[in-house]
Amino acid sequence: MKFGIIVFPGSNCDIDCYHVLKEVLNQETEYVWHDTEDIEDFDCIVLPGGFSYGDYLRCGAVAQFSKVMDSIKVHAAKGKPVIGICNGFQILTEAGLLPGALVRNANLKFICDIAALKIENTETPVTNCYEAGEIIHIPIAHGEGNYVVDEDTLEDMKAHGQILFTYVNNPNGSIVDIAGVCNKEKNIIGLMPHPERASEALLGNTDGLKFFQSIIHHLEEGFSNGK
Amino acid sequence: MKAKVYVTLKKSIADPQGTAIKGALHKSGYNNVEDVRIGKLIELDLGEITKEAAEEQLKVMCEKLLANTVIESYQYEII
Amino acid sequence: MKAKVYVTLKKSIADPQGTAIKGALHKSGYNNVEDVRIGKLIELDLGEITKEAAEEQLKVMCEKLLANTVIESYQYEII
Amino acid sequence: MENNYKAVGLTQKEYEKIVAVMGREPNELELNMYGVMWSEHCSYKHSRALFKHFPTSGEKVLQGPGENAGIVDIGDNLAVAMKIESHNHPSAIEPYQGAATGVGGIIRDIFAMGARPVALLNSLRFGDLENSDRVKFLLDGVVEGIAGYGNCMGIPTVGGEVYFNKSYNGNPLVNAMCVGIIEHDKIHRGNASGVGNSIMYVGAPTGRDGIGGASFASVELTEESEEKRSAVQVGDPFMEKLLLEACLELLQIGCVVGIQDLGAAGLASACCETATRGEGGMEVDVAKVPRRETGMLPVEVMISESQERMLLIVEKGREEEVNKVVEKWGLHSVIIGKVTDDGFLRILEGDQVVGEMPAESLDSSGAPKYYSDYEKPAYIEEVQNFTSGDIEEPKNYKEVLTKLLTSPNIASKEWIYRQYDHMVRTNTVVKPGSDAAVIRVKGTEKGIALTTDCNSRLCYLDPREGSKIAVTEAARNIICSGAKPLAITDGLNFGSPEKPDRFWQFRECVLGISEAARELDTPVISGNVSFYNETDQDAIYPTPIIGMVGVLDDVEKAMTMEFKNEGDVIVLLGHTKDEIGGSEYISRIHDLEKGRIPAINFGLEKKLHSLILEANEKNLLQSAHDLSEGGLGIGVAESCISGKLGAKININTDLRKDVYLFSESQSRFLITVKEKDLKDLKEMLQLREVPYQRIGRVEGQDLEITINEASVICEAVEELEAAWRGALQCIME
Ligand SMILES: Nc1ncnc2c1ncn2[C@@H]1O[C@H](COP(=O)(O)OP(=O)(O)O)[C@@H](O)[C@H]1O
Ligand SMILES: [Mg+2]
Repeated sequence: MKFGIIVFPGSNCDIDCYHVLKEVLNQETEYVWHDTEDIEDFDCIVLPGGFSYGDYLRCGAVAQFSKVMDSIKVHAAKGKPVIGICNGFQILTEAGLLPGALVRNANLKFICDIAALKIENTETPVTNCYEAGEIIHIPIAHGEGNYVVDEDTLEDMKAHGQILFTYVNNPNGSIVDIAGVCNKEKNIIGLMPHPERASEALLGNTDGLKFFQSIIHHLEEGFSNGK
Repeated sequence: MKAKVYVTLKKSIADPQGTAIKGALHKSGYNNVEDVRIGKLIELDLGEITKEAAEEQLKVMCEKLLANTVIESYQYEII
Repeated sequence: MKAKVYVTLKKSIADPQGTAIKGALHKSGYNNVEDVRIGKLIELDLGEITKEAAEEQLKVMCEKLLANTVIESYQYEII
Repeated sequence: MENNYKAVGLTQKEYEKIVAVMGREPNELELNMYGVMWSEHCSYKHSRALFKHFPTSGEKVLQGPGENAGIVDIGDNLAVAMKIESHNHPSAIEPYQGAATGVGGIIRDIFAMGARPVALLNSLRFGDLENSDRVKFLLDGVVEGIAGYGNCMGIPTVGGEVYFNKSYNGNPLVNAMCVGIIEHDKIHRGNASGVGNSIMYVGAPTGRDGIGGASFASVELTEESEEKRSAVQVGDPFMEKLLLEACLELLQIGCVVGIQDLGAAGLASACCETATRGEGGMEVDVAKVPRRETGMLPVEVMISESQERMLLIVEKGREEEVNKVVEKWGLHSVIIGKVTDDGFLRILEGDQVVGEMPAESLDSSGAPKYYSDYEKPAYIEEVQNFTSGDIEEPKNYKEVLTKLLTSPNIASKEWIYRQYDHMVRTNTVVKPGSDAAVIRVKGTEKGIALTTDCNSRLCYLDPREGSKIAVTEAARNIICSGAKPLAITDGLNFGSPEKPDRFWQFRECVLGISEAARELDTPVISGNVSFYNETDQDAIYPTPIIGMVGVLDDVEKAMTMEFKNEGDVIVLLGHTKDEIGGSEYISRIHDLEKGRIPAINFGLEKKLHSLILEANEKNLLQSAHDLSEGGLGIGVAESCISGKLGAKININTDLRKDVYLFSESQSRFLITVKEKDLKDLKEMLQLREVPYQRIGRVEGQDLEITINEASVICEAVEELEAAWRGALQCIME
């Protein structure tokens, strides 16, 4: 399995994702500079958190034009997983790869805390190791994590099981407490919480580990099925 | 050619910042204020191009970058 | 009475956001763009008051709350 | 010309000194450069003479004061770079940008040494929060500014402190501290060495930022220029992030011989400092300096304080390598000059020399040094006239406890640190909310502990003893996390050094810090001085902020203050005495800021430190918390609240109940231990002759305090928590 972590100017959770995948889970992992075109090699692409291009204008607005984004679209079209965490999620919505948008937290403040999340759908590349309805605790750190989407799309998302994580105590005003979603095909995933920050006992909590283990499991399954 | 672009949140999207400012204005005694919405004003200097070219560029810039049309509307003005 | 308030950074104040957007536009091929500055557009519904009252209120609101006059300038328009 | 010296903030004597070193009258550019370089901020002319008292060296010190940051060894070829810096005046004018650019500046100091910044802290002081909208506005803006910058940089803000006192009504304090990690052999310094090497400029273009105010001679400036100058600098954390990554990458490839950030006094300061630390001279061409604005004068370019800029001294012939790395990060670098050895800082505009000064004469070695007069202020005697008998014992202790818990000085600071990303980089082992923060050092088993401390009320009542307390409190916080204190960076915030009573406070504090730092073996390796924090009416309380770092050899052994398990035994180490002078208790409850402050006994203090570290080493401790503001009463409540557990406390004492509960006697720790470990611990305590008292047990969901058989407080921890946690937010929203 080979993971590629995209580095945009201003990414800063790239090293955190790398650490978990490479050091904690022993996966083959590489950083991918934002102007890279060839990402054929990678089984899974991670768009990490941070402040790509300073998050100026809107979070993720400028990063969507990076060269690598075109390749990511191709990668995704093949059904390979693309995971956007925090700023990565914002980039995916800006790029139109995921529905909805992320706007300022309802309290207008940046929030760094640990959020309780409910697993809403276990049949996805990032949740298959969790139990349905399981409550996990994952750090959040964002100023614009308030998910908005129009009613029709929301209904459609519900119908297709596209809501993956919801907040138990909504911190930011997200519609129907949404913390993470996916596309209809379930291979493009975006979430505001940071599972990479909850993957080592030393940091107080390992609830995020199953997120990454799910991906590995999913990829291995896929390969053993000859896909 | 210079231009101004106005980006505003769509009506259906809540504007917590606007609401907060409305609250602050009420607290300062402006109880008449019924609504406040916060948008962006983007001033561009497009250099030496024709009005038509400017018009064309602005439309694409707005659609692709300056506004997120999922949540925002835009207007522009060439000056 | 409705009003629009335009808040912009003073000329002498650096606008990192504008500079970054200019960079993005250049990268997208709009090399003609010479300058981008980002400001705020604040739309207010002032309720049923006279134009004079609105005028008066806006001035104070801008000075005290809507603009940070240490680094920003403002303009308003009653519509 | 000679009349202009006043306009740049120089005295006639200073002007004469300039004429003497130059052998002629300075031109306008030169005069302005002397003006900013000899300002208090850059030259430390009033404080430098006292710094000789600080212990600054030691076995572990790799870099003492004098560079961009101090560096202390943590073993395994690794070291910690640290520095604190104030941004008080800018934050008073524009809190968001003032605080943000303060953070930006201190981060540059750290990576200018070649260190990777890994943590930020901030120490804040504001006026009377509960009664002033202006103070709320300042707090709100400052916190948002710190968050805005630090979060975007991806450097966790893991700790700090904030206090409110009316002495800061007109002068808020914003001190930011940054800590970096570096390998011993990768340390870089701001040296312009190697004659002929290139001076390169990287980062944001130069505008007229931060030029203005009294230190600028306006006489011969054009009106346009005048109007465009702005005292407010705007931070661009994105640019700084790129600059950080580009610089650290550049330092790896080895073509950079010296690196210096552009901070106060901009190019003027960076050029002359690197020149004097290197070959002695430098030539720069202002025409080559990238600009944001048109029509800038050479002098404006030289002293501009635009943010996010760095100066590199690059091996001749390797400039292209620099360009390549810098461009990868979307930045540009340009050659603006070269290293010389003639001892002059020469400013060119194209091929015309527009200024030429002996470099040494500009920087702090050449700047004047003053031995200011000092005099003990009259208030000192007066405020010490207080005994605990002067106040009445309260009737309702529950009320007192609640009122203390909701004091903005004691209440939870969560409203603040929730806005700071304190977890990014996945190293934060102990998050804000305990005594000291702990971050791990990836690739090793080590951790480093970080804190800032200063009780300025105590420093006001007795600057010498108060500043000793600041140092020991910092050390106690480090100890409570299980780490060994290593070194200090100090942020000295005072009123005008030209007033003998203020200067007395300053001097006393420097002496107090020096003594404590020597006693605790924590040398002062960097710091910052901010004077003139005063308005017409009043000066701030003397505020010598102590930033301290400590090391844990095994980060798994990091300790926190919260009670952990039902049934654990609570032990109080140290002596509790009638020492409520200067306490939060008499301030908050009795509205008095007076009294003799608690005394400190370094012998006992050191005994306690080594005992706690050893007991923790042997895994005997479940929690440790130092007692500071609010004394035992608040200390126990905090440990209950953070552990979500109750406690039964039972005390016998000759002291009055309120005195016992809220005395701020020094050298005390609250620890918990498992019943089964108690015997081992007692043995250690007795062997080392450490005073201790078993005061109770972790139990239930209520905090129950009984003194001399009488119940004093019995309250659900949940209630206490609600009061404590909600107080700041409630005031702010
Ligand atoms: N301005 C701040 N920024 C970040 N953390 C803060 C700030 N103020 C306080 N804290 C955190 O809140 C906790 C309590 O602070 P404080 O009461 O000053 O601790 P102590 O009395 O042990 O020095 C600490 O963990 C501290 O780091
Ligand atoms: Mg403490």
